[in-house]
Amino acid sequence: MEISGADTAFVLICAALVLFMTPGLAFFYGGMVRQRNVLAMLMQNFFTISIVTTLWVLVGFSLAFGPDNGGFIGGLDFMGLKGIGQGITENWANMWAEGNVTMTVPELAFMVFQLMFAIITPALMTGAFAERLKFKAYALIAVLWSILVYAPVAHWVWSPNGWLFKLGALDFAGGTVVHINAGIGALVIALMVGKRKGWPESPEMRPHNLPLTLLGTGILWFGWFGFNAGSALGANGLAVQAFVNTHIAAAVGALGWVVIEWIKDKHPTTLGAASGAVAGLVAITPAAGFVPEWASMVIGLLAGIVCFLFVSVKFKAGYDDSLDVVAVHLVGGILGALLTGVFAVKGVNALGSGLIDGNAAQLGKQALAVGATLLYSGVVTAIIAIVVKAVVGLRVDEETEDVGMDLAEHSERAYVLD
Amino acid sequence: MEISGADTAFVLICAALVLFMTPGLAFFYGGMVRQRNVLAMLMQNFFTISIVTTLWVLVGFSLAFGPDNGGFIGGLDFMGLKGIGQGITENWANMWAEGNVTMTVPELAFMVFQLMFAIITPALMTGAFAERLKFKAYALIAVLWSILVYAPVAHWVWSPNGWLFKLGALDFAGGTVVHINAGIGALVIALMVGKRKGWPESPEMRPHNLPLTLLGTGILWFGWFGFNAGSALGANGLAVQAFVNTHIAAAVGALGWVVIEWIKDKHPTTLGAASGAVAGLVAITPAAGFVPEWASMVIGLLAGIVCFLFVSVKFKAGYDDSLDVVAVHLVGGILGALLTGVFAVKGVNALGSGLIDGNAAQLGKQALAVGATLLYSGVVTAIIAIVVKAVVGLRVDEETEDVGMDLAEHSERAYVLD
Amino acid sequence: MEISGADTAFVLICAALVLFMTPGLAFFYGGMVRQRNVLAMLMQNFFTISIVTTLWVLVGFSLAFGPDNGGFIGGLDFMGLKGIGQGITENWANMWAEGNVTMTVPELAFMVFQLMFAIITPALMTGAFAERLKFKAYALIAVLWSILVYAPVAHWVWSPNGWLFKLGALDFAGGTVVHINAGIGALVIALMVGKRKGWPESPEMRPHNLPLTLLGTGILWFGWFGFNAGSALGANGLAVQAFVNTHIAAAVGALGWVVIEWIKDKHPTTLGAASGAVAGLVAITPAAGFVPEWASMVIGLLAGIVCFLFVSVKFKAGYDDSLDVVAVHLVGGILGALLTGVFAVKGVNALGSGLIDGNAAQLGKQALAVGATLLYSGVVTAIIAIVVKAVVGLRVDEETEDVGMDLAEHSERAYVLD
Amino acid sequence: MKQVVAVIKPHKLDDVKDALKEAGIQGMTVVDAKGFGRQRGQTEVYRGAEYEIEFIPKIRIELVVAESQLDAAVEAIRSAAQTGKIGDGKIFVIPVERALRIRTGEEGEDAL
Amino acid sequence: MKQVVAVIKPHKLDDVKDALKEAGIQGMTVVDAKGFGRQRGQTEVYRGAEYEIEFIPKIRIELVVAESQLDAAVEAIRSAAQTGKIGDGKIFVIPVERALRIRTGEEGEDAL
Amino acid sequence: MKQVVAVIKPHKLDDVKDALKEAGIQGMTVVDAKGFGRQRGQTEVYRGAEYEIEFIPKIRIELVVAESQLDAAVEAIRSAAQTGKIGDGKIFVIPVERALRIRTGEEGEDAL
Ligand SMILES: Nc1ncnc2c1ncn2[C@@H]1O[C@H](COP(=O)(O)OP(=O)(O)O)[C@@H](O)[C@H]1O
Ligand SMILES: Nc1ncnc2c1ncn2[C@@H]1O[C@H](COP(=O)(O)OP(=O)(O)O)[C@@H](O)[C@H]1O
Ligand SMILES: Nc1ncnc2c1ncn2[C@@H]1O[C@H](COP(=O)(O)OP(=O)(O)O)[C@@H](O)[C@H]1O
Repeated sequence: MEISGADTAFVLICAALVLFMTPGLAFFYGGMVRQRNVLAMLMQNFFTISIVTTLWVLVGFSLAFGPDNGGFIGGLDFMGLKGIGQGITENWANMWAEGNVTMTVPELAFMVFQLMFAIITPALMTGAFAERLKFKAYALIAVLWSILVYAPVAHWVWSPNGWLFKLGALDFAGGTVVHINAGIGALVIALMVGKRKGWPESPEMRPHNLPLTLLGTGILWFGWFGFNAGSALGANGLAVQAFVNTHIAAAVGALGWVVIEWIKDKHPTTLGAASGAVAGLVAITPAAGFVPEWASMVIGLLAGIVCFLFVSVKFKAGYDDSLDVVAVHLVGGILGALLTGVFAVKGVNALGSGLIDGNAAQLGKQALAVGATLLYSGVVTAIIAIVVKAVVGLRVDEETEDVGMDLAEHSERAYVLD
Repeated sequence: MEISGADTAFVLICAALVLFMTPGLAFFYGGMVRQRNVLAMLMQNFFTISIVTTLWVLVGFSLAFGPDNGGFIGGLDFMGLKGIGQGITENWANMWAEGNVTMTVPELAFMVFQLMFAIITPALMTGAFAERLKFKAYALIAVLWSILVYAPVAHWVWSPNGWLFKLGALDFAGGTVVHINAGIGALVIALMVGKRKGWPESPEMRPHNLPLTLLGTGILWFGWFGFNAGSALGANGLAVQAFVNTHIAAAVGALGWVVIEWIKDKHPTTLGAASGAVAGLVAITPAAGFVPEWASMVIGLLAGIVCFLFVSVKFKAGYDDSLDVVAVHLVGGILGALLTGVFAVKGVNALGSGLIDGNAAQLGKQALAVGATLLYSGVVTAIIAIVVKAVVGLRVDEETEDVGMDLAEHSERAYVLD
Repeated sequence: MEISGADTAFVLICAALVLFMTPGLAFFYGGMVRQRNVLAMLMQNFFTISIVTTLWVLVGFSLAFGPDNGGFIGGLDFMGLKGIGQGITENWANMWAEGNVTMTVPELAFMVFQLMFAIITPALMTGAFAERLKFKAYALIAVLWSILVYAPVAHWVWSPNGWLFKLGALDFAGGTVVHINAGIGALVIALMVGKRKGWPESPEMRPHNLPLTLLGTGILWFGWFGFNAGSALGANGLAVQAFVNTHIAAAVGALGWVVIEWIKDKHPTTLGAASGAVAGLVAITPAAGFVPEWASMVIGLLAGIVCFLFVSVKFKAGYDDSLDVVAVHLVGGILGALLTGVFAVKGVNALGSGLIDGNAAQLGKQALAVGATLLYSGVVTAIIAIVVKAVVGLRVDEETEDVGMDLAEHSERAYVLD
Repeated sequence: MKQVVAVIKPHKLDDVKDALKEAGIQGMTVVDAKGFGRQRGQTEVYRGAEYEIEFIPKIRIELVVAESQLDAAVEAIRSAAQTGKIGDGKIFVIPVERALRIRTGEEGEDAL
Repeated sequence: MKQVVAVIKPHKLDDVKDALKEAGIQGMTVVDAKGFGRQRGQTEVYRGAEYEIEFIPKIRIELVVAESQLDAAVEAIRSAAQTGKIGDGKIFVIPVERALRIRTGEEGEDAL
Repeated sequence: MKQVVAVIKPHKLDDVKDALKEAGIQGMTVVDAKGFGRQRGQTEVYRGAEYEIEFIPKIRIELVVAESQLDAAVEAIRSAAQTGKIGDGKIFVIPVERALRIRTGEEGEDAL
C-alpha cells in the first residue's frame, strides 16, 4: 500500500515532539523537588526512555498491537519488530481495516509514535513517589509495569481488536491509556512507599527551581501538539482540530487554575499557571479529536479548577503524592475521559458522539473504560510493587533521604556553584 | 476546496514552533532580570498565552480576519470561531481570493497559526517594563491591547481587505504587526510606569542567569523558523527562501553585534551574541519572503550594529526600558520594514519589489505602514495605560520592588538552593 | 523539476531541528564545565553558528557541493549561493543524477540543511579544549577549520563526485564528516593547548550544573531525529527507518553506559545516561539509514560500553580532553563507521550492504574512509592550530584560568544569585 | 553577652531552631557552609572519575545571647543537633563587647 | 582592634558599603545569610500549600577596624541600614587579638 | 583557644586546606563570601552598560585552634594563600571561651 509523504512527515515530527516531552517532564518534575533530589528525578525520567524503548522493540509493541488475543492482549507475532517495516503490508492494513482505520504511514512510523507514548506513561508516575523511591526499585517497576500494565491497556483501547476499542470507548490520545493508567499506578506506589520524612509540615518541601519547572511546562506544551494532533496519524483536518483543541484547553486550564487560586490563596502563581496548563492538556487528551473548540474551553476550565481543588485532598487523606500526579493526571484524566462522552459530536469526528449529541450511552462507555483502567492498573501495579518490595525494597534509607538521593544513589551533585 | 496535506503538516508544525517561542521569550527575558523578579517575568509571558488564546477564540480572530469594515477592522462574523472549520469553505476561499491569496490549509490551521503571533506580540512588551509593573495591571493591559491594538493592526496588514494590505505595504511575517507594534507599546508603558528604583546606577541591575537567557535565545531562533517560513503558509519554495533568510540574518545579526561591541567595549559577550541574533531575527521578519540571501546578510548586519548602538540611547534619554525592547524590537522592526522596501525583488517573490528592483515607491509605502503603526499603537497604548492606571494602578510599591515581585506578587521563590 | 511539498516540509523542519542541536550542545557542554567558564562555553558554540553560516553562504557550500575538482573539493561556481534557488534546476538535478540521487526539495533547502551540519561539527570540538582556549583563537580556528577541513571532507563523502562517495563508503548522516572529523580535530587542539591548571587532580573540575547538561541531552536527542531522519532528504520509508534506528541506539546507548558504570563504579549516574545516549547517537549516525533495528540495538549498546571504557584512557595517556570529545565522538564515530560496514543490509537500503550481507569489502571501504578522515583532519587541524598559535596564541593566561573565562574574556558573570 | 557559633548538619536546622525558640532565644543568623573535619564526604563520580569531596555541606548558626541564656542556648543546640554520628559539628562561644539593634539603636541585651 | 558583625537587609548593602567608605573603612567581607528574628517572613504558596518561611534573606557584613574607627563604623552601618521597620538587623562588636595581611605579612592595624 | 578567620582567594582554598592539614589542623568551616577592599573587581559589561563590581568573590575560612597551634595555623594559611598580588586577603584572630563537640559533648581543646 502507498504511504503518504505528508502524513509520514507529520507523524515523524510528532513522534519527535512526543519524545521531547519526557525530558520536558523531567524538568517539570525536577524543578519541583528539593535540590538534593533533582538528579534522581531526572534520572528516573531519562532512564525510562532506555528501559521502555528496549522492551517495546523486543516485546511491548507486539503485546500492544500484535494480532489479538480475546481483546485483552496482542500476540507475540511482532516480537523484535518482526514484519514491521518501512512500508505498509497487506497484513498490517487488513488488521486495521477491521477497526475501520486506514493507515497511511509506514508501520515503523506508527510503531515509533506509539513507543513515545509508552515511554512517557510510566515516567508520569515518577512525580508521585519522588524523593524516596530507590532507583533500583523504579527501574524494576518500569520494566514490569510497561509490560504488564501499559501494553495490555494500550491494546484494549487502541488496537482495532481491543475490547474497549470495539465497545466504542473514545480515547483520542490517551486519557485512559496514559493519564488514568499512570495516575492510579502512581497513587498505589506512593501509598506503598509511604510519606517523605517531614511531610507535610517541613517548609523544606518547596520547589527548588521553578524556572526549570516552567521550562518543562513549555516543552510539554510544545510536545503535546505532537501527542494529540499526531494521534490523527495524518496531516488532515482532524489533526488541525486536535491541535486547536489542545492549545485552547492548555491555555484555559492555566487560566482556570490561576483564577481560582488567586481567589482562594490571594496570589496568582507561576506554578499554578504551569500546573493548570498541564491539567488542561491532560483533560483534553482523550477529547482532542472529538469535541468542538468551545467544549475544549469548558474542559480546560474545569480541569484547571477541579485539579487545583483536588490537590488539597492529599493533605486531608494523608497520602504523600509528592508532585500531585493524582490531582493532575488521575483526576484530570478521568475528567477528560468522561467529558469526552459528554461533548463529542459527529460534526467534529464521525467516529464519536456524546451526550450533547444525543448519545447518552457514550458516557456509560467512557465510565466503563475509566473503571476498567482504574481496576486493572490499580491491582496489577500493587502486585508489581509488592514483588519489587520483596526483591529489592522500595524505599531509600533515612540517611539517604537526609543527604539526598543525588549523592547517595547517583554519586552526583546537581549544582556546584562558587 | 481541497486542503494540501504537506502544507497542513508544515503550518501545524510551524504553529507549534511559534507557540514555543513564548516560553523561549520568557527565558530570554527571565534570565536578564534580577533573581527576585524572574518568576514575575515568566508569569507575565506564560499568562499571556492564556489571556490571548481565550480572547482570540472569542473575538480577536474575528476582529483581525473577519469580513472587512472599511479596511480598518474585521467584523464579528467569526466570533467564537463560528464557521471556521477543518476544511476550506467557499466563503473563506473567496475572501482570500480578493487579495489574490490561495489558501491550502484548513481554516482552523490558519486561525491557530495566527493565534501564536497574537500571543507573542504583547509578550514582547514585558521586557520593557520588567521588574515593576503590577501583575494585575499587566493582565489588564494584555486584555485590552490584544483587542484594541493587535487585532486592528493585524487586520490592516494581513487581512486581504486591510488598508495596508491593499496599499501594497509588505510585511512578510510581522515587522509592523508584531515588532513595531509591540516596540512602541512597550516604550509608552515603560515611560508611564517610570524607572526602576536605583536605575541606572545600581550594579544590581545585572542579568541573574545568562544561561537561561541563552536558552531563550536558542528556543527563539528555533521557533522563528516557524514564524517566518510558516508565513508562506505552505511547504514551498517561498517557505524555503524565508527559512534561509531568517537563519542568515540571525547569524549575521549576532556577528554584527559582537564585533561592534568587541571594538567599542573591548569584549565580545554572550549576551551580545544573543541580542544580535534576536535583532537580526526581528529585522528579517518583514523581509524574509521578499529579499535575496545577500540582502539578508546586509539586513542582519545592520540590525546587529544599529540595535547595539541604540541601546545607549535609553541612558541618555533617561527612559528605563529594562530589557531593551525599544532598541531591539522597535528599532529592529523599523529597520526591517524599511529595508524590505529597499531589497525586495520580484525574482524572489512576485508580490513585492523594492528600491533596488526599480520601485522606489515601495519605500514610501513601507514608511507609511511604519508611521501608521507607530501612531496608532502609540496612542491607543497610552490610553490603555491611563485607564489601567486609574483602575488598578500600574506600579508595585517600593517594598515590593525591594523584596522582589516573585515573593510579593506571586508568593513564590524562584530558587531554593541549599 | 517538480519539488515535493511533503519532502520540503520534512527537510525544512529537520533543518530547524538540527540548528536547535547547537544550542543543545552548548548546554550539554556548558553544564559540565566549572561555573566560571560556562558562558565562554556557550559563546563558543553560539558564535560558531554566526561564523559558519557566514562562510557557508559565501564559499563553504560551494566548496562542499559545487562542481567537482578531482573528487577532492567543489568548485567556486556556487559562491554566494549563486544559482542556488527556490526550485530544482536541471543543472542541479543532473549533478546529483551522476550519483544516482534524485532531489525532491529546493536547492536552498538542501543548502540550509547541510549548513546546519557544517555548524555543529566545529562546535563539537569545543568540549575538548574547554576552559582554556582563548575566544579569539577559537574564532580563528572555526573560520579556518570550517573551510579547510569541513568543506573538503563533506565533499569527499556526500558530493556525488566526492572520492569516498564514488568509492562507495557509507556514511548516512555524518559518522566520518561530522564525528570523526570533529573528534580528531578536537584531540589535536586539546593536545596543543595543553592541560588545564590542576587537571586531573583538582576536585574543582566537576560539572557545575548537571540539569543544564541534561537539558542539552534532551535537545540533542530531539534534534538528532532531524539530523539522521532528515538525511533521507524526504519523508519516506527510509527516513522512518533512520528515525527508529536513531532512537533505539540512543536509548540503548544510555542503557549500556549506565549498566557498565553501575557495575564498575557502583552507581548509575545521570551524566552517564546522558553520555551514553549521545554515544549511541554518534555511533548510529553513519548507520541510521542502512541497518535493521536489531543492529541499532547492538550498535547503541557497544557505543555505550566502549565509549565509557575509553574515557579513562585520557587519564592514563595524560591528555586533557575536558569533556570527552575523543571518547564520545571520535571513538563513537569510528565504531559507528565500521559497524555500518558490518551491519548494512540491502533489505534496509538498496544502496548499502555490509559484512553480514555477504559484502566483506564494505568494511575495508569504511576503514579507508575512517583512515582518510583521521589523517586529513588530524594534519590540517594541527597546521591550523600552529598558525593560530603564532598569530593570536592559543591559551588564556593563568590568571584568566583562575578567575574564569567568563569574566576575563567576556566581562560577564553567568549567575548573579542573591 | 556571648556569641554562640554552631556548625551543624543541614537537615538539623529546623530542629535546632525549634529548640532555641523553646529556650527563649529570639534571633539567630545562619549561613550555608562547607565543613572539613573527621567526617568523610560522599564520593562523587563523573564519567568514571572519582572525586573524594573533603568539604561537606553544613549550616553555620550564629547567635548573640545574654550571659544568662548562654547555657540554655548551648544545651538546646547540642541536644537538637546531636545524631551521635560523626560530623555532628561544634559549638563555639566567643565574647561580645557590644550589641546594637539597628532599627531602634537600643544597645546591650535589649538589642538581642 | 574590633570585629564588627552586622546583619542587614539585602537591599541596604550598597548604602552601607557607601557609608563605610565615607567613614574611611577600607575593607569588609560579606556573606549571604538567612535571619531568624521578630520579623515575619513572606508566606510562600505552592499549589495551595502555604509555607511560613521563618528564615529571611539577610546580608552578614564583617569588618575588622581599629579601636579608633569603631564608633564611626558602627554609626555608619546603623544610619545607612536603618529603615525603621522591623528586621533592620543587628550590629555586634567582638574583640580581635591579631590581624594579618596575607599579601605582605603586615600585622596589626596596618593589616586592615 | 582562638578562632582564626581568614579571607582568601577562592582558587587558593585547596592549597590552604592542604597546608592546614599538614600543620595538624583537623577541622575548619568555610563559606562563600564577597570581599570589598583595595583590589579592583573585574568590570562587567551587559549590552554596553559597564558595571564596576566592588565585591569580589572570596572564601571565608574559620577554624578554632588550641593556643599551641595558633601560630602554625596562621603561618600555614599565610604561606599557602599568598600570591603576592593585591587581594590575597586577611587573617584575624579572635578569642574563644568555650568549644564543644556536639556528637560527644566533649569540651575545650578535646572538642576541636
Ligand atoms: N577546629 C574547627 N574549627 C571550626 N570548625 C570546625 C573545626 N572542627 C570541625 N569543624 C566543623 O565541624 C564539622 C564537623 O566536624 P567533624 O570533625 O567532621 O566531626 P565531629 O563534629 O563529629 O567532631 C566540620 O565539618 C567543620 O565544619
Ligand atoms: N540574637 C541574635 N543573634 C544573631 N543574630 C540575630 C539575633 N537576633 C536577631 N538577629 C538577626 O537580626 C535580624 C533581624 O532581627 P529581627 O528580630 O527580625 O528584627 P530587628 O532587627 O528589628 O530587631 C534577624 O533576621 C537575624 O538575622
Ligand atoms: N577590615 C577588613 N575587615 C574584614 N575583611 C577585610 C577587611 N579588609 C579587607 N578585607 C577582606 O580582605 C579582602 C582583600 O583585601 P584587599 O584590600 O582587597 O587586599 P589585600 O588583602 O591585599 O589587603 C577583601 O576583599 C575583604 O574580603
